[in-house]
Amino acid sequence: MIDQLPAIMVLAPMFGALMIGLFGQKDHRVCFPIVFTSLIISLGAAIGCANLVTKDGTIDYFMAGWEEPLGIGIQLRIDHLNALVIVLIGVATTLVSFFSIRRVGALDTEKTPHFYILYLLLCTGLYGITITADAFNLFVLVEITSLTSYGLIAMGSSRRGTHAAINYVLMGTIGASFYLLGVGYLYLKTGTLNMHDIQAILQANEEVRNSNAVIIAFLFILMGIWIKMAFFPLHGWLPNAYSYCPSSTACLLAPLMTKISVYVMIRVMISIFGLEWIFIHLGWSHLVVILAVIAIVAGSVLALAQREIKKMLCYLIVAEVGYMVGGAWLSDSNMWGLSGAMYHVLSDALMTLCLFFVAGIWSKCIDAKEIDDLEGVFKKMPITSACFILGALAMIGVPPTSGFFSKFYLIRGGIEGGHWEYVAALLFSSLVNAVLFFRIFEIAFFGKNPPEGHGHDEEHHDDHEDLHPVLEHEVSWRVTIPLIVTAVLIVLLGLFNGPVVEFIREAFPPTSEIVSARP
Amino acid sequence: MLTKVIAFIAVAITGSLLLYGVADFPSFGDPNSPANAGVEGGAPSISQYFITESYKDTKVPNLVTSVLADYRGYDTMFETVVVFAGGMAIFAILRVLRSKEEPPKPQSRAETFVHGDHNRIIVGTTCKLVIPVIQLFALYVIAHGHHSPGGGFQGGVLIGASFILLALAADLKTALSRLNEPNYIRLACIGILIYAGFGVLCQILGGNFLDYGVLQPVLFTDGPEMARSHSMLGVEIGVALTVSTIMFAIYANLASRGTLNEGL
Amino acid sequence: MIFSFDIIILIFLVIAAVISLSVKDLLSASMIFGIYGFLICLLWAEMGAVDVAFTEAAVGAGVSAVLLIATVFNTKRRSSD
Amino acid sequence: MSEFFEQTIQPHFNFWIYVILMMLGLWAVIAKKNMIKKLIGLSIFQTAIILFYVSIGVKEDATIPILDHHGPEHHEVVHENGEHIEDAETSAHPEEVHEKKGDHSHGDDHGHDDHATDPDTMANPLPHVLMLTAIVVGVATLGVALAICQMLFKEFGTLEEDEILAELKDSASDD
Amino acid sequence: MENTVTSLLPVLACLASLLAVPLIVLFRKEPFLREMSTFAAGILKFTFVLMMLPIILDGKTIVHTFTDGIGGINVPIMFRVDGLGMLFALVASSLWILTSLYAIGYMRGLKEHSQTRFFAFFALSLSATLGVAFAGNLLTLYLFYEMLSLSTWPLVTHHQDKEARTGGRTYLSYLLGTSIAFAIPAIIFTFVKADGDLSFAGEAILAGQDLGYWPALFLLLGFAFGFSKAGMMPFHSWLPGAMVAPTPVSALLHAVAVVKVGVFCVIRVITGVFGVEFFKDLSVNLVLCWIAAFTVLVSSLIALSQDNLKRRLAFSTIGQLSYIVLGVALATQHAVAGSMMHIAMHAFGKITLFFCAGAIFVAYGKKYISQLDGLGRKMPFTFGAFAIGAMSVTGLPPTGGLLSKIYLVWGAAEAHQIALLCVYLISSILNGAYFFPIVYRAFFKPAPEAEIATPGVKEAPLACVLPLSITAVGSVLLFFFPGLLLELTNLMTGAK
Repeated sequence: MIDQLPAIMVLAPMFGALMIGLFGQKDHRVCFPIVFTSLIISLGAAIGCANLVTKDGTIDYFMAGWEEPLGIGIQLRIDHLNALVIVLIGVATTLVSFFSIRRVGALDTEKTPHFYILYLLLCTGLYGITITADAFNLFVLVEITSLTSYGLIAMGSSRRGTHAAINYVLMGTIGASFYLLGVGYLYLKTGTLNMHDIQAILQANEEVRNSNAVIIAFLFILMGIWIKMAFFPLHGWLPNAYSYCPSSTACLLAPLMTKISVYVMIRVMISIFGLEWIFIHLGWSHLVVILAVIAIVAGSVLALAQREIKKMLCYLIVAEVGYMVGGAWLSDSNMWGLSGAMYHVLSDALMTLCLFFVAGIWSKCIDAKEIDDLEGVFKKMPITSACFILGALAMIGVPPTSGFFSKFYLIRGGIEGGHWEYVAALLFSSLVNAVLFFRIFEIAFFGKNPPEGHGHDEEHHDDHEDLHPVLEHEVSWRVTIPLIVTAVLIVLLGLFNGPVVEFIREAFPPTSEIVSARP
Repeated sequence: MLTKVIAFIAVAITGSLLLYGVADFPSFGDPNSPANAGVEGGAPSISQYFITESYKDTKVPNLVTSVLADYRGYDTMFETVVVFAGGMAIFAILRVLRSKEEPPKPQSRAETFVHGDHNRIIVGTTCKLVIPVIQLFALYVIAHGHHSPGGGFQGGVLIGASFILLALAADLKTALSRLNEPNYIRLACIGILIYAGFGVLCQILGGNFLDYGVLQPVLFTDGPEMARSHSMLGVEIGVALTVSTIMFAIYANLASRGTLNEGL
Repeated sequence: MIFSFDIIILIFLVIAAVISLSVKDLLSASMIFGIYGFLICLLWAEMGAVDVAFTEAAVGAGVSAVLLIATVFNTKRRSSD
Repeated sequence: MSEFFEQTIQPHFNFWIYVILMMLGLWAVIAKKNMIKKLIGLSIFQTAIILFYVSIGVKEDATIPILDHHGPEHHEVVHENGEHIEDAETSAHPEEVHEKKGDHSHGDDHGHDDHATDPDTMANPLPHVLMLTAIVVGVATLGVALAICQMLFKEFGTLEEDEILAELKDSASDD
Repeated sequence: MENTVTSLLPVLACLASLLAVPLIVLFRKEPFLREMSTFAAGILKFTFVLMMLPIILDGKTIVHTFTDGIGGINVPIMFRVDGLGMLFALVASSLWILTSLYAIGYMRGLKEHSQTRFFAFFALSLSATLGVAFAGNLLTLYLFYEMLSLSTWPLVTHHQDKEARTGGRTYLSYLLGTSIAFAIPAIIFTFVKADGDLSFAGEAILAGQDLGYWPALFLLLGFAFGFSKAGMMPFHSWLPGAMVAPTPVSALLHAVAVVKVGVFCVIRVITGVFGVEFFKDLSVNLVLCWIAAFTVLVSSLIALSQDNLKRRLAFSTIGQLSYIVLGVALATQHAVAGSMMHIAMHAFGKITLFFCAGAIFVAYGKKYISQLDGLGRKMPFTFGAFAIGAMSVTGLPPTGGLLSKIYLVWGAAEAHQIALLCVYLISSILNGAYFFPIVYRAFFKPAPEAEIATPGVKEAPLACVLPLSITAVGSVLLFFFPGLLLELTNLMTGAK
């Protein structure tokens, strides 16, 4: 049983989707229990796997039992790099599923089962992407997540949303195809598809390693993943796609999709090509970091120009992707950038989740889509607003939220790697975030047109009425509980940053390897 | 114009990069290329393993089938899931469930488009003759996938195509009366369930997911190899079920703009 | 695999692709895309990839073209480019 | 020129064509305004990648990756290339005979354990498997994209990107 | 080298007011209980601080670590109490009790809105202040520093009108902006330089590190400007802006907690990160000295021109804060001691002044100095206390301010910085110049015609007058009994 956990984790949501297809079409009430059960099973399996990784190290799972020679079957691998990512996926998808109960109502209710089928298949895809060790299998799973997310985004969208969706389809398919092409070049040079096998061959064979084809393969894999994660010049599809789709979709996709792509990039860098080759032989580090800097600055500036809440958050995602890509490429000798990027994957996913939850609640309950609509919302919805504040503080990078610590590690990496421009960009973006969110806080706290006179000069507000109308506007517990859990997780992840980062760092090659190879 | 220039530049850069990579490819058709024979000085490539060993492992002469359904069965399951997800996505996007929003049309636009005012005697009769043959052939393709080109996908697409043909020749309603909406979704689910069910059965019997070898006691075969061979057939049937229904579903939704009341 | 045959199909392939992309009538474009599919299926059969060829014949040339045509019917037939 | 052709292009002819096809597709996706055209471009782009993969698996003078039980084809191939037999040791010849016998009863796996096919005589099956998946993925993507196109048409009455963008701009300025 | 005691006391002291927050929210409909819980939390907190005092005076330090550092990357949340922290905690927690009392009187007297929110954030900010005081490493320090910035924002913008909004915006953008832009890089740079060590315990973090002149200078300026609560020019303008807050907030936070947290951080950085000796060896201290000296003079001059009483006090505060920074930057034994003492002395003096300003506003609704003519006769206690506070801030006997100024001047002389010594003296004269006219106006100028009609004494409510009297007396007492302060500062400077 225990050794089957990786397979159970991936398959449980898929079976859930099939069950909904079989039994959920007539009676929509069975949908949610099925969704919930399967996601909980997956979450449990994910936590189980993470636990095993902590105890025994890497778990390998060979599909269909084809182990020898390596690469004939499909291998799944859970190690220190992805153990936490799967737990993150489990937590996030479960929380969003709660949130989606109410949110689905905004869609065509007749399509509830289909929404959930897509939702669960997306979860399967995400789990699968995270733990697979096969380069081609990764492509298939990426396509599952892409197709389901195209469907989720386009269903129930507005005019803009539909246009955004077709752009997303085009960009997404090109991205996936580039990835596939890169894998093809690699396959042509190495004759295998298993990531670890490829790495072994590349390391053993210098001629292959330094051939044009492998370099081009890396470039195209990278480009494909960058398109998928909306790295700055390739980000065009993201803001519209995520801001004009239904809230529960946005809550699911925004935190997970880009972060998983970042994880995939790091996985490819570590498990296929090897850091030494990337940083020392290729030496693209400076170039990519500069691209990341541009992404951070541009994302922040564009976010500043938005009046719509969700769109602003989307541009912040673009900036955050810059953080992570930059961090992963810092090539500092102690891998702080890389560990910071990986930690930021977790922390940014939670932050984005929290903020998108709140944006979703606001747009539903008080019909607030633009920043100016938020007048006085703090008073109307204190719980939601408190969580929003927490998420925003994490985004700005205020301790003890996780956002602070991820920035801490990233900046440390930047300083050690000598990438001062990256450090400056991070700080700039923190400042911009501070401006952005305090602009919202101010409107939410004061209202747009505050009275000219002093509060106490007016007829005095009775204290007893002070918090009276509060819970009228507050939404149901099914929505607030996931929100609060997310907010608490942000703080917990921040407080336990040490163990978490220590755990992640187990995944990296011993630092001396890289250091000694450094020119 | 600007887009064209940008497109040209992007394409030129991408193309030259790709060609730069092509430059040190092994020449086309080289049996000793790394992909075919393994990296020089290293172990033989996995495809050599497939060619030399897979018959021993699975007793399936069509290597593509054995690699598809056994060695990389996990991929293939997800490939089926991709089809299913695609079908569901199209349904979610396009399907109009409140039909009152769509005013009924006096005459099918497509009908005038294709046929003018003629009735469909010739087309209808031809189809009546051809459809059973297609379906029969499809079943052959599925069942004989172990020995000849073909298998679940191809057969499934053929069955789906036969339904599409029915919808084209008669109209969508007729085709849907054979296979209505809740049912085709159910059938698609059952298809994947058959596939994944084999996998889970393997897990229950103590193997890894999709490790058909352990099914030997259940399938009453002589050895794990034949168990693999038989399971592959079962799996292909599952694939065919899903692919055929979803292909038809995609067509039905696209052709009727999601209303499912009139086809082309 | 026969080299000359290979070259001929490849060249036809490129021609079919160019025409299908440049013709202004979308229905024709879809049909030519179907032809493109059959050509490439032929190519694969010739390269020894029979299963791929079979699938491409059914999926690429058959279903894809039908889906394209269905959409063209339901939308506009003319395109500006 | 001819030297260039012989050394660079001829051995990689397929790869060159795939790049050309792919660039055609990519160009269409970026530069064409009509959505259907973009999607045709996308499909061409994807088939080009499939062509690339299949080209990887091609071996000169090799047959299809199905073990031969019924006889003549395989022999013919072997005969055509007389030197090939010598190169590849004793080839699959004796085993073929074996197989012919065992062919009729699959359950009977004894006697086949020593079966070994010379890998060089058979096309590489792995790219084929991968590309089966890719084709199916391609058609699913195409279907979803077409569905979204129909939605676009329903909402904008056109599939030309510039017209859609213009309309979006108008509606934005109305707000 | 030190005797350390592991104890939960600092944590409890910090938590006391944090735990009051739920109580305050819970009793939002029972003003009496709500205020009692504030009060009780204040006393409890003070008790905890007092309980630690004997241990500290024994020359020990109290430490409490939350998580263990793993592999040297994890910087734990750590509390550590030493003389400096103790001194600051004593001042802050004792003054909180008085301020609570004052706030109750003030808020009730003016029938302010949203009192629950006010008290809740008030308690929260006090927790943050003590957290800063007891922080055992740079990270903890920064954490509570930011917590303080954020928890005081609702207090500053309490009135929720346009003015409050502008003030609040300035307040936060300065504090957060500088801390993100300067303090974080400085902290991380230190972290990288010191190889993962941020703890204040033991040797100073960077002592003995190979640090060039320019990196050291940038690091120093990063800290000095990053902790912009210290009000160094050019990042001072949040302080006058924040004066839109209700007076108890201005009093406690902007005369005591917030600004003192700023200088406290600077002192911590110089003593704990650089180490006084090393700091002097790097010879970057003069740059900081001159920035501080500039701030002292300029802010005193600006204060002279302010008519709004609270704004004048605010600029005075900016000047006094730079006294403290200047003292530390001089890096001589007596100057540092003087700085530390000045934290306490100035706190008592300035809070008295703010209380007075608030009391005047409660009783007569007057904000401007030009309106104060003759008011001293109506509010003798208030203006008496005001005079004492002014004397203390200016540094006149018999108030505590004199002692700290003597130490500071002594320190300047010790460092042979005659110019800086002159700065101290000149600015003291300026202090007198902007305070005593107020006292003079209040007592000796005739009241305007309209107000003569209501003669007799009419003070603000007792809850307002009592605290300001106590702090005024406190200022005087500190002159006569400075023993405790001296002992605590000596613990830090190592003097016998």
